[in-house]
This record gives sequence, structure tokens and C-alpha cells, in this order.
Amino acid sequence: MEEEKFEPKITAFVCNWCTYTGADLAGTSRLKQQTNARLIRVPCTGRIDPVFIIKAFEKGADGVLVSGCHPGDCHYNTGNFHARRRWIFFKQLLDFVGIDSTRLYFSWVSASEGKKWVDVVNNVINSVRAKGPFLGYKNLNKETELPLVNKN
Amino acid sequence: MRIGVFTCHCGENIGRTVDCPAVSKACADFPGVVHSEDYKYMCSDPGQNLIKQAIKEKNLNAVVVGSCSPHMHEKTFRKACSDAGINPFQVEIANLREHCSWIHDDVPSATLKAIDMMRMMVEKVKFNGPLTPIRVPVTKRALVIGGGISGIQASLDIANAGYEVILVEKEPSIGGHMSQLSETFPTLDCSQCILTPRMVEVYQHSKIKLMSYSEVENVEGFIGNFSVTIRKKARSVKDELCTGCGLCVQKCPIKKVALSEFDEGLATRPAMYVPFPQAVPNIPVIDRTICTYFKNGKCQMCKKVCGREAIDFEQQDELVKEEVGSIIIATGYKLYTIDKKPDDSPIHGYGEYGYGKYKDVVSGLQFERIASASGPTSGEMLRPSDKKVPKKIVFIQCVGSRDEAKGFSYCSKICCMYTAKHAMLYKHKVHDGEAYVFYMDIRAGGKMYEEFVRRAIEEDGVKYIRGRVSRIYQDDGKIIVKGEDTIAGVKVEIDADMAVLATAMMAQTEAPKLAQTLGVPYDKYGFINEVHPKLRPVETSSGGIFLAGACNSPRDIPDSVAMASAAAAKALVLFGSDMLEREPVVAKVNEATCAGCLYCKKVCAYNAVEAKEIKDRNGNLIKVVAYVNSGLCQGCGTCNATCPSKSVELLGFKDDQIYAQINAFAEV
Amino acid sequence: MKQLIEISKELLESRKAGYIIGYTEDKFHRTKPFIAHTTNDAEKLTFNQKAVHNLAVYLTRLPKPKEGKIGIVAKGCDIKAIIGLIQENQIKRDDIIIIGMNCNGVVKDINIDYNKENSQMKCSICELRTPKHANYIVGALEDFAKSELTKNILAEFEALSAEERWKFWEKEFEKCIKCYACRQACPLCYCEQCIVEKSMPQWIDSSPTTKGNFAWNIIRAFHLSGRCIGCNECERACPVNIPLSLLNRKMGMVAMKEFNYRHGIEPDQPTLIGNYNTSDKEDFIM
Amino acid sequence: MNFGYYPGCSLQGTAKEFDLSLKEVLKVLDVNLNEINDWCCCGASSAHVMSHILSVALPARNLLLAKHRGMQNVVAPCAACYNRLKVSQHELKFDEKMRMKVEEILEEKISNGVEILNLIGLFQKIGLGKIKTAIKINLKEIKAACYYGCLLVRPHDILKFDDPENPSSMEEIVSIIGAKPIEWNYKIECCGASHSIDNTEIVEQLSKNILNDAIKHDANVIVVACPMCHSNLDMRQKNILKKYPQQKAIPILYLTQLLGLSMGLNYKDLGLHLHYINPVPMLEEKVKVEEVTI
Amino acid sequence: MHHTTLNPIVQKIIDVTSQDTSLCYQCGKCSAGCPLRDFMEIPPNRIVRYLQLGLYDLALTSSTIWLCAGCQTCSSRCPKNFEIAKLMDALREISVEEGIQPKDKKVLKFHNAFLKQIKKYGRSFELGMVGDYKLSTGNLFQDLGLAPETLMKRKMGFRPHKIVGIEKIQKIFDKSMKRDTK
Repeated sequence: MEEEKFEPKITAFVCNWCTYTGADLAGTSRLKQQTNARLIRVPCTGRIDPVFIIKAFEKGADGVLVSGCHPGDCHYNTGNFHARRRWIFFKQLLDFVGIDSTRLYFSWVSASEGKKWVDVVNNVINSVRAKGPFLGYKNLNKETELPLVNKN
Repeated sequence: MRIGVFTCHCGENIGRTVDCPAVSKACADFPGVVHSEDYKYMCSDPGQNLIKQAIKEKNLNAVVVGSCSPHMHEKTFRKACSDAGINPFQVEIANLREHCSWIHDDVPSATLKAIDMMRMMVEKVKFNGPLTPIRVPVTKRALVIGGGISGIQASLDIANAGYEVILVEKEPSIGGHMSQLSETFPTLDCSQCILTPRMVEVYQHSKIKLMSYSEVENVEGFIGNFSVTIRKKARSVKDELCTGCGLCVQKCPIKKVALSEFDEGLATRPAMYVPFPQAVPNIPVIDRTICTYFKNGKCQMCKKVCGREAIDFEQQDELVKEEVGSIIIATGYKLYTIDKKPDDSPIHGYGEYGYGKYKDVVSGLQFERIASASGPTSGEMLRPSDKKVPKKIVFIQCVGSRDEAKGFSYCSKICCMYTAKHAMLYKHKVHDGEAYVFYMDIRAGGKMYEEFVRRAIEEDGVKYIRGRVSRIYQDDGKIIVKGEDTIAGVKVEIDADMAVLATAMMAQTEAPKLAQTLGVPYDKYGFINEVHPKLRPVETSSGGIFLAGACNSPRDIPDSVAMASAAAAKALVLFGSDMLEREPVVAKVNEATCAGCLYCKKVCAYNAVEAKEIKDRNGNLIKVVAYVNSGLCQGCGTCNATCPSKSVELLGFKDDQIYAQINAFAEV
Repeated sequence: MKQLIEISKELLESRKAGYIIGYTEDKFHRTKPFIAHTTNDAEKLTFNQKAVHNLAVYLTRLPKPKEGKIGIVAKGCDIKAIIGLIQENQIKRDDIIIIGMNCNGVVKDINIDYNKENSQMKCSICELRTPKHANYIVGALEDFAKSELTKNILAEFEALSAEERWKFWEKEFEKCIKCYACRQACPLCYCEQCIVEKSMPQWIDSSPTTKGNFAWNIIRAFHLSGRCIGCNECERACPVNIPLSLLNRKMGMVAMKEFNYRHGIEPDQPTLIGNYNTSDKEDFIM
Repeated sequence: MNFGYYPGCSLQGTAKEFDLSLKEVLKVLDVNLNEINDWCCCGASSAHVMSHILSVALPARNLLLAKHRGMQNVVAPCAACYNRLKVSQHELKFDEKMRMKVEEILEEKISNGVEILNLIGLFQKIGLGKIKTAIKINLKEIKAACYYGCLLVRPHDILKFDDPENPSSMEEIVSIIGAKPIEWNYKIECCGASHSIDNTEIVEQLSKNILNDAIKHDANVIVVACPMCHSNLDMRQKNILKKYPQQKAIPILYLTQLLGLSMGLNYKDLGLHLHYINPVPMLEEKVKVEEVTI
Repeated sequence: MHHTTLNPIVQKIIDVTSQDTSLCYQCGKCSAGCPLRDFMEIPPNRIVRYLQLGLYDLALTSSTIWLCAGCQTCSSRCPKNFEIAKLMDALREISVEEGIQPKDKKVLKFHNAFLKQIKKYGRSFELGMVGDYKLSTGNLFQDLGLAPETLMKRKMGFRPHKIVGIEKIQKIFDKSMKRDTK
């Protein structure tokens, strides 16, 4: 029963110039997608610090998506190149401690790829839903005194 | 913190799928929120007044607006708020339209998401803090890339306003495709007659620095302060000495080797050549790939005949640096060819039309040359294969255009008109000839356009057949065209003498590369994107870089000229002020905690970070830290993410702001 | 050790070096770090298989000498750290005098004499037994009992499922008490304020909860990615024996596999983080 | 060299000379074919008309048989069979729903992986160089109109074989054996295919156009790689000749037969006697037996 | 994505062709290139148009769908990558299911005869097939001229070859065809 009710929480960190705009295009084109993802807009994937991702998981995200401009299209010329190099390490590091590739996703989505953005988002949501809630971290949270859910 | 939250219905656009009153109500309970209301159109004057009122009455110090994308109205709402006396950077936008209502159907879940989005922004804005815009000087010179009609128009407008322009053209002469045309629709006046005076004006204008046979190599800097590197390709002719007498061209013995680019391969040109008689500048160039001197050190005929000793075989490409404040892209288009393409290419050729192997199946531009008085047939209607007058001619529209199977889904916009023009020109020259036009739809929106097409049909008796042609092949010197008239529902097979294909307009091959150099986005066809298709059609997402003409999408001459003037106006707006206000989204170093590893310096693409020595009052070095030059910083934040101790932060997107957003999403 | 002492005395006497970072032996025959300021101090300097601490740590911690450069006794591990610090412009090569020590392996536990069991894996695969970039080279290379690489721990660990790996680290990180000994022992942890001490915002939960420990150890490993020089002092320093080297070695492997890079080898080599290659792999990016 | 072999019904019947000549030629090139045992009809031109699923299921069965025999590749000389096998394989690969339906029908899991070759593909695999070495007789007098018809080249995005509008692979083979391929306009036009029996008028009309274009571009033979094309151009040509007195006759040869000739095989072994339009007179006039210098 | 529920015929078409007729913008290239165009009263593009307008009977009863020889010239040249040939297959299949008799029954009879042989023997037995076909059409004398030669050349075997796994074949038929091919 639980599984059927489970709706994954996806935190998405997107760059302002390509992916955020691509997501805008998906909107203007009225391309439907599932509601589970929440976008956090940053100027460039270069701004995305791995601690964001850790924190997102700590705070109960079941999956994290990071997306920016295709290599060579970066509005800031090289931001996504530096980001990509960090991800190469960070992805394998997380995988190493057991946060595997079914939780953390990366994509290049340009300002003109509204359709691709929708596909990416839906794919991520579907596969995380299939994978189930991220109990690993959820259990860690139980141990800590501050409750994850505080209704106001 | 006293935050006001405003939820916009955007008419039905948000309201339809997001229960705005419910959102507004939920937001009222968020800690720190002292005011929350919803309204049909927040961006309207009454809407903005609601915000201003609330700011005054509840003395708010931060505002969150749930509306359309920040790319649409962030500026609007920031302005409204600063008018009401709070710092414009204390305003955040939740994108309830593009990122919520428009992409979801289910009202309850969309509404929940909207509430999340609002909460995330409310939490973020708590940490925004006031910021003051940065002021940078403006270099009042413009770079125009591309010397076609768009580039010419833009250059003249800016120059006539009194500002310097550098016009870069990759070909030996300016003029672009327009110089190749015979007559122009819908007025049928001679293209060169109206174009060449403009070309000369450019050449003679004291404010325009014309760099023909040159290409933009590299661009650095930002709005108001670009530094451009231009490659001046070796012409093998000293332009300061050449008088354009043309003797070298006449004497060049290599006459028949190369096909003339200007005549679309229907004629040949010498190794030493001027693209066409009215070329500007009228300075020849040596095609080193075929010149015998460059091939085996012989000849030098041109050098011998040149009285001015302008010929310089040793000339090398030179790199020229220019400082400009604004850049206008006017690189235009190229024409699709039906020849076979490699299998992995996204576009494909027309095998069913013979992959271009039939001489008498020509492109629209080739027909322009045939029809043009300056063309290879001096304007006589003669078909390429046997130089006979075609008695039966078929024009085919939408070749490539609107043909997804070949890789294009778009309409090239100009073909309907120029095909009608072609058919007319033909009929005007071959009175007893038959002209057929295969079309799918006739798109003749424009002043006097529809009338023009009707004239071709009603007065010149051109036969219009609605349907695509399935196959073209040659048989006994005839061009067999197999089509269908979908109106009559009858098969149409024409044994023509000649066929003219209105092939698609494509982005220039180098366009994506140029776009990357300039850091502006382009679509999957290589056309350079505007920021907003309706409201900001000539601006790119990079400040100070504007668009003119067909580099943005297929466009005819009037539209291109209009767009060029619009782009020029945008540049002039920029030049109107000495200082430029820039968003204060820049990085800032916390010198107390900076350990001076300078990884931030390594990742900065703008050399905005430098090492700074901190000394005590006796002048002894205490430590070295990073320092950010906010004039150069473009605010990507890569340094911030790279800094291990978080000692450099990007204002507007500080760690605590992003932390707050991540946290806010968790609280549900 | 005569040679070491001779050189040191000369450097201190001539004031070429303000002080010399080296090792000495305490009364329990443990070798420990020691700063020699005077020629008398220099007499106490020593080097042996118990000289396990990475002295490069002190380069970023000690105040600069009033006059003269910093002298430092350095075996292979220390050298890598020193070069690493130069690459990250924490020190200038000209500000230090390196007395390079030919190294014959170091112990794991300084309370016990060196033997096959009390040896470190890093030594049996060491490529820098004779340090590069040193001003002096002291001591002789001798054969020593190496601990064999019986099995590839990394590979074995990676064979586990994600869940198993998670469980493993959950158990390990539970033990962490956030004493930061790992950080103190690390020659490349020189930040003036560590991210874990940053409170606005508090990226890393400073209380020793498993969750916070996860964040701390992951971020620490990440901040050392492409920077760790593999001296294993963090692991040795850890009072609760968390296998930290496993994380660092993994990141080392990535640096090696993806970029063929090792930190602290050449002073003028561009660092891994802070540079990029347009052809960096991206098969994991949608 | 070894190849899996799916002859298909026609090669056992109306097109047995195709089968004969193919086997003879491959003997010379010492290539052997292992026939899929107990193969069934691929449904050819009828199954897909009556039931889409059937048209996928029948070829699927044969592909499974091949797979069980551990065949890496299967040669289907009949263009129709080749086409059906390829299309079926493609749909099973990309249409999840279809695959499950067919698996249910065949009561077997379907795994892809058998490479399907048409006649030309087979020769390309064997290697044109190798074929060249086997040439004994120069056919330089032969002007061949290479006729592909529909099924070898369409649909291109599934078959991925040659250029759908202007194929040239058959010409390549024809020219290495010394014959002269002609330029003509009907090499991919339809001959009426399945209407062969139910609507002879159509077939005669379409075939006539093809024959005439070949003759017009002075071919002295039309080369085919498809039994259906052959029967339409060869068998139906008889009626066409009857109906239109002024119509010229032109022999229709299988590519394999032409190859056979160049290898000096005798007419009988190549089944040249089995044609309705007797090619022998033309051959006797055009084919000079002499040492080749190509 | 469809927001309306689909008419079963449209659904079937989408099942077989996995395409929607709304793709077609009626350029007529299919008809222009169709080799059987001369024999058709209604060109292929109009068949698609009928479907777009929901005039299914006009499409299903037209001789066009039975004249289509499946040469795929249309599909391979369609600027919208619409599989017209496949569509024709679908329409034929539907009209058979709906029991609509084509104007020219010969085609249907031929296909039935052909498939009957396969169902019976696993391979097509041309002599039997031609026999059956002629009986069903009553057109006994068609190709009589060719028959003797055909037999003489022993191009048609006298005896059918029955494959071993024949009952499997019959299963396949029964499972994949709603109406039996008789």
C-alpha cells in the first residue's frame, strides 16, 4: 500500500540561461509533466555546490536533478565545464557511499529543448518513484531530534 | 522581516490550474509574511498599485510575487517595489505560470506545488538583503558582423547617429545575397540599383570601418565593454595601394578553373578576382588554392601588370583587436542544396529530385542569376545545359522547407513571394512560355504581397498547382516532373525544359560556432535565439548583443531592414548613457576566512579574481587573499561553489539563500 | 643521522633557516614532530621508520620565521604535500629549504617498532622513496619488509550493492565524534575556517549525529578530491578507526582513471579542480 | 565462409533458377549456406494485408529457428522475404506491445541479433575483390539495367540498405564482372508485385513501362534480385509482347545468373532455360568467351 | 497526446501504424508518386483526408486500399514521415474485420488463397494456390497460356511440401487473425 501512495520529492538545481529557460519553453508550449520536481534557479551550473545536493537529501529529497547548458553553450563560457569536472568526482563519491545513480541525475537541457526537459523530469520522477523513498537518509533523520515534518 | 506575498492569476493562465486564493491564504501563514493577497493581473497598473499600497501600509521590507517566469516580469515588479521604497533586490518571483499552471492539469497537486514554490521564495527572500546596482562605463562603438543588407542598414543607422562602427564581412565584398538578386518583390525594382548606393555609402562613411574578407575570431568582455579579435584574411593585395583598376583580374591566366560564387556556379571566375563589378571594396583577392604562383611559384602576371605594386604574395592573415560596447549579429542565411548528404547528417538530400545531378534543375538563387542583367546569360532566359530558351518551366516551392523527412519543419517564408516573382520574370521574358508553380500553401502576408501573387496568376497566366512533386528525372533532354493536383485530385505530369527549386533558407554553417564565441543561445537549426519572440525580438540573452535579419530566422528584405534598424536603435539606446547600470549579482570575498588558495581565480572565466596582499600597519605581509573586481565579474558563481571554505559568495544567490530554498522544500 | 644534524646546524647557524621542522625521539622511543630553532635543538633531530607524521602540516600552521627560510625534513609523503601546497599557492618554493630523506617505510603504530605487520600499505607501493625537488638528500635506501597487497579492498568494496555500501558507511560514520583529528593531521586542510564551522548557513550539522557525520566525511573527501596525496595521516589520526583512506583512495583512483592526475608531483602542474578539459567524460549526463 | 539460408517459397518454385544459380555461384566462391530447417513462409505480400500481427509473427518464427541453430546471419535472396524478415525484426525490437503479443503467440521469448542479408548484401560480405578473382568471361558487351524494385530499398529507415532513391550497389557488382550498367529512370519503380495474379492488367502496364525505359536506354538485359520482379518482368512480358506487336523483348536475368555467366558456368546449371523470355540468343551474340583482362 | 477518446477505427489505425492521420498536411506527394495512381479513382492523399474528416466508410470501401501494392514509395517520400503504406495495410485489415467486400473481390480472394496454403502446409504451394484462387474467382482460363509452360519448366511443384511444425503455424494463424481466412 505504502509504495502506491509514495510520491517522490525531487529537488532540481538548474542554470538560469539554458535549463530554466528550457523549462519556461516547456511551459509556453504547454508540455505536461508530473508535479514532483521543485526547481532552484542558480545563474550557472558552476554555482551548484555539492553541499546543495547533500543538504537536499538530508532534507528529505528522494532524488536530485542537476541540469545546465550543453558544453560550449554556457552563458558564462566555462561554468559548466568546471561543474562537469566536479560532478565526475562527486557522482562517484556518492555512489561509493551508497547514494547511487538512481538518486542523483545530471542533464544538459538547452533553452530550446523544452521537450527534452519534460522527458528528463518525467524520467527522473518515474525512476525515483520506482526506486521508492530514500530510506537511507530518512532513517538518519529519525535518529536526529529535530523532526523532518513540522506542520505550521 | 516583514514580507508581502502577491499571487497573480494571470487572467485564467495561472488561475485555471492553480487555486490562487488558496495559495494566497496558505502564504499568509508562512513565518515572516505579514501580508498576502491574490489578484487577476499583478503586472497591470492596478496590480502593481496593490503591491505599492501594501508596501506602504504594512511597511513591508521584502516581496514575493507568484506570477509568470522571472524572465518576463522580474524587472516590472522590482521597479514597482523600488518605487514604493524597498530595495529592488528584496523581491523574488515564484514562476507559477511557466513552471506550474501551464505544465500541469490536476488542480489540487498543482496548487500544492504552487504553495511550495511560494514558500521556497519566501524563505529565500529573507536572506536577500539590499543590493545596489553596479555602474560600468560604456564604450560607444559598435561591431556589426555580416555585410549583407541587414548589416549595411544597421551600420549606416548607428554611424549616422554619430557613433563608430566596425563592419566585418567574411567575403571579399559586402552586399550579401541581395546583391545576387535580379529584381525584388513586390515592386520588381532592380536589386542592385537600390543596394549598391547603400554599399558605397558604407564604404565612404567616415564613421564606418569596413573590414571585408575578415572574420570574428574571439570575443571577450560584456555589455558596454567587449574586446573583439578579428582575423583579416590575407587578400594578397595591399588594399591601401590598390586602385581597383582591375588590370590584374583581366590579365590573370587562370580563368576557367573556379566556379563563381557570385553566379552560384553558373559561371567561372579567375584566380585573381573581384566577386562582381560593383563590389565594395573594389579590391581583388587571390584565390590561393588555384593560383599557379601559390601552386608552383610561376606566373606572377598580376604583380607584373600592377603599376601600384599592390600585389603582395607574402601577405599573412593578421589579427586585429577592437574595443566595442555593442555587437550586432547579421550573418544572414545560406541556401539548402538538394545533393546527397552523409547518412549521419540531420538533413538529407532529395534523391527523388536527382540529388542535383540534372543541370536544368536549378535553385532559386541560380535562377536569380540567370534572370539578372549582370548574370552569366546577361539576363537572357537560357537554361544551363544547352543555353536554349526553356519553353516550359516548372517552379517548385517548399523544397526542404516544411519537409521534416529532410530535416526541416519550418517555413522559409520568402519562397512563395520570390517564386511568384520568378514566374513573372520568366513570363515577361518568354511570352509564349508556360510557367507552372507547385505549391502547398501560398503565404503572402505583407504589404502588396497577395496582390503580387494574384498578378502572376491573373495577368501573367502562371499556372499554380497545389501539391508536392514526388519525382523529377531527365528523359530525352526533358525534365519530367511528376506531381498531383490535390484540388482536382488528378495526376499532373509535366515534361518541362527546366525546373527551379525554391530550396529552404538555412542558418549559416558557422553560426553555432559564432554563437558560442559570443555566448548566445541558438536553436537546433543554428538560428540564433532572441530573448523573447514577441517582446524582445532583436535582443539576445547576452546584454549588448543584438540580432538583425535572417541569422535569427528566415526573413525577406523589408523585414531584415526593419530588424536591422531596430537592432541599431537598441545599440544606440546603450550608447545614450555614459555609465551602465548592471545587476549587482557579483561575487564578494570574505577576507577574514579566505585562505588564499585562489581556486576561485582558476575557475573565473573573466579574470575578475585577483590575488590581494593584506599587510599590517608596518607593511608586513599578513596573508594573501582573493579579490573580485565587480566590474569584470559576470556573476556565474563558479568561484562560490569551488571555494572549500565558502569565503567567496555570489550576491543574489548566496549560500544562505539557496540553503533556505532547499530547506523550505523539505518542510512539507 | 649525523648528516641531517650537520646540515640543520649549518642552516640554523648561517641563519639561512629561521627554524627547521623535523622529528625527534621522546623518552618512550616514539618519534614525533619537533621544531629546531637553535643548533642545540638541531642535535635532537632524527629520522627513522617511526617518522610517520606529515610535517608539511606545519608549513601552513606556524608563523613565518623573523629571518631566514623555513627548513623542513621531508620524506616522500611530506614532499608530495609540500608540492601540493605550492600548487595551491600556500607556500613559495623559495621560502623553504627541503631536507629530503630517503625513506625505508614507516610504521602504522608509533608505539611498536617497525615490522611487516606494523607497516603501511602506502610504503610498499611508494614511488618517492627518494624525494624529488629537495635541496638535500639524506640517508640511504635499504630494503625493508613490505606489507603485501593481498587483496584489492577497493574493488571488493565496490562489488557491494548500493544498499550494502550505505549500511557499511552508516556503521562507520556512526562512530565519528567530530573531533576533527583527521583535519588537523591533513597537510592539505589549511582553510582558515573549515566549512563545518560555517554557521550561516550550517551546511554541515556540527553535532555528531550520523547524518551530520555523513555530510562531514563526504564533503571532506570531496574537498580532497584530486588533492589528497595519500599520506593516510587522517586515518592514522582517527581515534575511532574510520577507514577514511578508503574514501580518499577512491577519489585518488578517479583522478587517476579519468584524468591521469596525481597531486603534489610537479609544482607547476595545473591543479585538477580549477581547470577543465572540453573532452572531460560526461557519459553520466543525460 | 558460412551463412544461414532462408530460401523462401518462390525459390522452391517459380524462382527455382534463382536458387540454382545462387548455389552454383556460391560453390565457385566456396561459400556454403546452411538452410534453416523447417522454415515457413514469411507471409510475403499477403500477411501484412490481412493481419499485421501475422505478418510479424511468421518471420519471427523463422528468425527464432535461425537463432536456435546459432546462426549469426541469414541470407534471404528473395527481396520480399528479406523485406518481411527485416521489418518484423525491426518492429519486434522497437514496438514493446507488438513484441509481447508475438511472444504470446509463439509461446517463446524473442531475442534479437540475427543479421539479415539480401543477395547484394551477401556478395558485399563475401567481398567484391573475391568475386573479381573468380571471373573467367568478359561480359563487356552486356548492357545491364539493374532493377531494384521496391522491397530491396524501401523502407530505408528500417532496411538501411543502399540509397533509397538512387541505389548503386547492384551496378557495382555488375561492373566488376565487366558488364556495363546503364543509367535509367525506373530502377526503383514498382512492377505491380502482388497484383501479379489478381490484376494482370496493372502488372502488365507497370512492367511495360519498366521494360521500355530499359530498352530506351539501350540495355540488352534487365538484372534483378527479386523473384516477384522477375516473374512480373519475365512471365508477364510474354502477354505484353502478345498484346503489343511493336514491343521489343528483353531478357530478365537474376544477378546470380549474370555472375554465373561471368564465371563460365553453363546455361543449364544457371537455369537459363527456365525463363519465358529466352536469354540465350542475346547471350550468344553478346558474350564472347575469351580470357578476361579485368 | 490525445485529450479526446478515440473512435475504434482511429485507434486501430494508430495501433498498426503507430501514427495519427492528423500528421498529414495534404501535400499530395504520396499520390504524385504512386505507381498505381492511374488505376485509382481516389488518390491516397484523399484516403487520408477522409480519415481526417471521419468519413471512414468512404476510405474503407474505396478500391484504393486494395490497389495499393505496398511498394512504399509514398512512405519513403512523405515529408511528414507518415507511413501511408502501413495505413493502407491497416485499412485493409479493418475492412476485412468489418466484413466490407472490396469492389474488386479478386484481390481479397488471392490473399485468402495464398494464406490458406500457408496455413495448410506452412509454405505457399503455388499450384494449389493458383487452383484455389481460380476456383474462388471462377476465372478458370486466366493465364491458361502460361500454365503448361510453367508446369513444363517444373516451376511449380505438383506436390505441396508440408513442414513439420505445421500445427504451430496453424496456432499462429488462429491467434493472430480474428476472422478465419476462408
